[in-house]
Amino acid sequence: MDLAATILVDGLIYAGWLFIVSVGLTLVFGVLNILNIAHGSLYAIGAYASASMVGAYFALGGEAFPYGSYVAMILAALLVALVLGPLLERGLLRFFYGRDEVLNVLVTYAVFLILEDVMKLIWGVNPYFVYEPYTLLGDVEIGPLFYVGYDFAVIAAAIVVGLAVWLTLNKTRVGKVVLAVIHDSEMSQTMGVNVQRIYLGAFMAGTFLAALGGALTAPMISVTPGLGVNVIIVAFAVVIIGGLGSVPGAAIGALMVGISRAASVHLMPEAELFIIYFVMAIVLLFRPEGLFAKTQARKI
Amino acid sequence: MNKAVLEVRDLQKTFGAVTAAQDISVTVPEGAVYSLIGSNGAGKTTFVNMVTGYIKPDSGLINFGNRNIAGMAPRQITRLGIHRSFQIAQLCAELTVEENMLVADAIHGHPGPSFLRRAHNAEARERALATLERFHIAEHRDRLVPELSGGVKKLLDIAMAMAGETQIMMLDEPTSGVAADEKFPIMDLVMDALRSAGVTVIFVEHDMDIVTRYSERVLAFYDGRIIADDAPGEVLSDPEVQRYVTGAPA
Amino acid sequence: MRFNLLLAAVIAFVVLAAGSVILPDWAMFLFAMALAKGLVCLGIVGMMRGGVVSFGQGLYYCLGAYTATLVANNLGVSDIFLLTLLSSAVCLLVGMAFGPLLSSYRGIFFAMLSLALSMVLYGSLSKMSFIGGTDGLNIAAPTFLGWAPEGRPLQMALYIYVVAIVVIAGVLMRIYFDSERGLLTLATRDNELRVEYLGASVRNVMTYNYVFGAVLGGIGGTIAALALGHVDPEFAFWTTSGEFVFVAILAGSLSVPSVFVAAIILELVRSFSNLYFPNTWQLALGIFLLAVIVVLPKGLGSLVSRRKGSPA
Amino acid sequence: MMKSRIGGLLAATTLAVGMAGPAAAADDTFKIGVITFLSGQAAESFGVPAWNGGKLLVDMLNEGGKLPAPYDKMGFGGMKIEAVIVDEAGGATKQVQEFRNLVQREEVDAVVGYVSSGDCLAVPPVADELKAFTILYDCGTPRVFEDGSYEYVFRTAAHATMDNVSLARYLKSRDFDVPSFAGLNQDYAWGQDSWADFTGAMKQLYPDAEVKTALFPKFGAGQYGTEISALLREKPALVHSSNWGGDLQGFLIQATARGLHKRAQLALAAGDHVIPQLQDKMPDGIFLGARGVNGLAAYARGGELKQLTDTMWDAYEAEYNTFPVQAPFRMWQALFGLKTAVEKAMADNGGTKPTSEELAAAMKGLSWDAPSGRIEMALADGHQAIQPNAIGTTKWNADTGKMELVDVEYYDARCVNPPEGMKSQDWLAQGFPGAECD
Repeated sequence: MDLAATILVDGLIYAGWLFIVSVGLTLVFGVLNILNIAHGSLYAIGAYASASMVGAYFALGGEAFPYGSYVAMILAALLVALVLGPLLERGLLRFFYGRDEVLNVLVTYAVFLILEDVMKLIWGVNPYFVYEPYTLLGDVEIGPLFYVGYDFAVIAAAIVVGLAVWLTLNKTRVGKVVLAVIHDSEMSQTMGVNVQRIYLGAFMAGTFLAALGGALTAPMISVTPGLGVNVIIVAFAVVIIGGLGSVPGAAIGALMVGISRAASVHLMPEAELFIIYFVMAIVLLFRPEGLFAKTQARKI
Repeated sequence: MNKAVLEVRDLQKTFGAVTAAQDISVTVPEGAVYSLIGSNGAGKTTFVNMVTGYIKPDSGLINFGNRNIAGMAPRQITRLGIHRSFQIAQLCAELTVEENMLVADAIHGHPGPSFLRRAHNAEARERALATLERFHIAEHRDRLVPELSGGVKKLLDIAMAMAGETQIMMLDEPTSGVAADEKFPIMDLVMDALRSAGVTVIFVEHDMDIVTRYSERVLAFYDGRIIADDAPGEVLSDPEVQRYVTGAPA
Repeated sequence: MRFNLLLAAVIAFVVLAAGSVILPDWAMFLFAMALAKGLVCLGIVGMMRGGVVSFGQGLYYCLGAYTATLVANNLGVSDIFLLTLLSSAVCLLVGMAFGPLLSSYRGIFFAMLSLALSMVLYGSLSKMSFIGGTDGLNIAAPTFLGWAPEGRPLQMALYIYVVAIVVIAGVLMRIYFDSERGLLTLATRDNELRVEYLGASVRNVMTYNYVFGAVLGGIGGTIAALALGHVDPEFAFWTTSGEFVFVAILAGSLSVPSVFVAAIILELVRSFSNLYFPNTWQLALGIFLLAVIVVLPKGLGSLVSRRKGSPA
Repeated sequence: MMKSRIGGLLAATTLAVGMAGPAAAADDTFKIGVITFLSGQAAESFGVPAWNGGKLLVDMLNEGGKLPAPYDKMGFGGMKIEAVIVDEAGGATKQVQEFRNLVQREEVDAVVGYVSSGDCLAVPPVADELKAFTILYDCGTPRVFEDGSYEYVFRTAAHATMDNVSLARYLKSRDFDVPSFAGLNQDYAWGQDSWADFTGAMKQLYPDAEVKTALFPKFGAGQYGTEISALLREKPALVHSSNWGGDLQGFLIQATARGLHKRAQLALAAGDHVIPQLQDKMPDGIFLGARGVNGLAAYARGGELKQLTDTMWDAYEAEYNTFPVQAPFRMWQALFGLKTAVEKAMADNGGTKPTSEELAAAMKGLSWDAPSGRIEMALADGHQAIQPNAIGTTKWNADTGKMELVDVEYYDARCVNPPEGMKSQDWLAQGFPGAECD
């Protein structure tokens, strides 16, 4: 197969994954104005929960209908969002709204540290495996290369997630209110929007998306401690490139990072480590607030 | 008439489809007091913002002291001698009134702010106090900005702008946010201070009583253009101005 | 006032230096490391006063450490004064190169861009296997103007050296914070527009704070490298920088000494939680962090210093 | 005068810390500080199994009489063993501090630890400065004793050069045709060094083999889709990887799903430790090593060490319900070595608890038996161990439901380790001078 096509396919697969893990981060930042370092931990918890749920599904006789494991994965992510979303947002984050952005980064850093150990207390240090869903969708042969059908399912999932988020924000009443809050939370507060509920909802959605990213990744890796650390930095880069708080930005950022990383692995493997920072530095140099950031002139 | 201190020629500015300034040409003589009137969005503040460097005009000249300052940064224009105040007083909210003054003093001290000299040094505090006294706000010097009334904030805003060598002072709605019964005392205070310093004044104002009482000449803005440029009485009786700006019956 | 500052400096020096006699070996080392890291955090506090927080101060911490190590290993320089001088000069130059670039970013963008820069250094060093890659390098014990102590005297000499640098840097930064430029920095955090319309350059203000932070970071890194005897790219990793930010927030921007107290507290908490909760030390540290942010929103400094006129 | 108030606070802290006195171990107890990974990626692969094995052995020794001679005596020379354990996660900076704390605050009699090469490089100078007897039990980098020399520091496991030289020798001895090969290694010193060692050894044994590509995905990357595409495109005959832990498991799952193992021979320098987790998901026919005759290779070896090996193997399986892989084996050889050294020193000093100096003198050049074979402190003037190695091929036994290692080749310690006084890079570059192979 043509090298360019390989790069494109590899890049798209990676970008799909990147988008799912970073769109929740950008959404939470847009609404709550908190850059959530613990997003990586939520991703890892999603992976663990998914591994446990899928494991339980097969243990309870799921072999008869293995495709049900996909439902188990999504349920795992939902469960994480339902438990941890309210716990973190109502129990902790709401006390920090309106505080300095950077201080809030530290708050979530503390949450990240705590969750790392909590995961260890719940799941131990031994790895969890659930390969069944990964091989269930068969192979896809493109030229001389084999891909796993699951890879393309991840792209599809990313597109579904992207469309769902976009449609919810732009075509529903709730979504428009969320957009208003993203734009100006103080103003929407005076307009009678129940900002608290919007915050909780957005954080739960963000948690769900992080956990979903982990849940979808779980079948292709071994779920071990320390999973979250590596995710958070790339997700940050994607979100910063796209512009904090912008959903289309996260999509474009994911595509840029995904494809340039794939190109680097194929053409210049030694540059792979830097490529993300390189893309980010270039973008910020020309657009200091990222590609799709809301730029607002200040009224004086 | 004194020689011109500010000459504006054919300023143009559009924001997307909105024309914010169209063929703006004005000549302001030294020591004059000009006022700018017009409804919201007519282009008064845009004009002030262009002269003081907050907005870069699309084209046109702004001549001040033998050079075209159009497109220069606010910092450079301020250094040349055009200072301004703001619709919403721009103060440092976490500092006291005195410290706000000390900031202004430090910047304009010579040879510029020092890394070693204490900000609260005796001479600077004396100068700051003198300026605060000139604007009758010395009693508030130890208070933090959020505790101040609208009028005091406005005065402090202007006092800070006066810390440097000011040739032109542009006041953007000096009485907005000020209690009705404070408006005239504050304007008296400000105009006395500015006149005694020999500063040319250009102010934006909605209150026609203030316009007639303090300005020598009025520029009426409508739709990004200047539709009248004359003495207050002439401008306010101009039918076009009455229709578009003051809304008074013809 | 200046007399008071001098007196306070002398007292601080005497109290801290007394540690070289009172403290057991392990604690003296821990204090030395904490003070060295405190220097880096002092730089962040300087930036915090201007309203920005660097999440990439590991860049200079690492750069200083590597400069000292490479110079010591390749040019045979072992004098601690010379090494400190050289690495702070390198950091000064690099800071002057990046300062103007970063000075137009604020908030989360400043934090993230500075983080990206330090991660690039981390990545580059990790790739350079000829200088140890991720494993890093060792650096021999320093000499002090020709004197080459060993054992406890070495630890004492290093400790006193850090204490002296900390006191000098602390006094200089205090003078700077109280100066006209220092006030200008506070004004910039409050209202950049006002500062620009008073005729001062906000970028200038930001650049100076950044460059001072760079130099302090380099000095801190040099001392840490000499005390540890080892450097590795981890010095530039984001979690290292995150810890510096934590100390700076714990200290708050009101008081210089509280920066060093905060640094020592963090080291102690970490060291003991590591030993007593080997499996859950991150949990312990996270809870400590949250507790500090909740209980002391303005930092340790707010316990001892209240800005004149500020509401209680 | 806030400054002096803070000064007061500082003074108080200083004093408080000064008072808190540590408790030194009594004379009938030998206190060891153990440092290994309890969190992060290396915890599940190395740290936790190693200490599981270590704890087991310490308990068995404290009870006494559970092991065959010469290890049948209780504790270390009759002294009860007490262990303080510290998490290795957090980087070399933290480890140097923790090391000082262990030695100066906890006053341990010996330190046994370090999986990470960075930590193994950072700690020895401090160990010498503090005159603290220290055993590096796991880490791989040859640089520790090739770039420095230490009096109180010993490494009881062979360094990593052996792993990749053995792998290359295995290919040669099995007449495996390698027209080309590629590498996928973690992007940090371990992966970079392993790849350099492997290419160095291949240059000697397969001078005509072409290097197709050298990939270095980030440590902990998790996603190898792009790398696998690159490997499939380049079509090398063999893919070398020194990945470990989650990175190796993730790579294997994704690579086998895309059929990489059918198109190229996979050769894993340190791959045995993922077998208990992957079980039958580990494909058949992979060449792998265990960084020594550890795990399955030790179990399959038999011979005169069978009794010792089986005792430990069975105890481990009974306790943890899984078989021991390389990490516990290396912890065991360190502890057996320490026991031998302590007892030797006590024989020399009349039976009192040995000092660090006495321990170091006893350890230098020592050799002893461990489940992983004969360990000889043969390099770096008696401070660096060499040990035999083994490489085998995976084969799933469906009947027993267990992974087996077949076609195992055992290599003498002196065949795959450089001789005394020679750096491993030079040894590779010069074509293994002085290697003693059968």
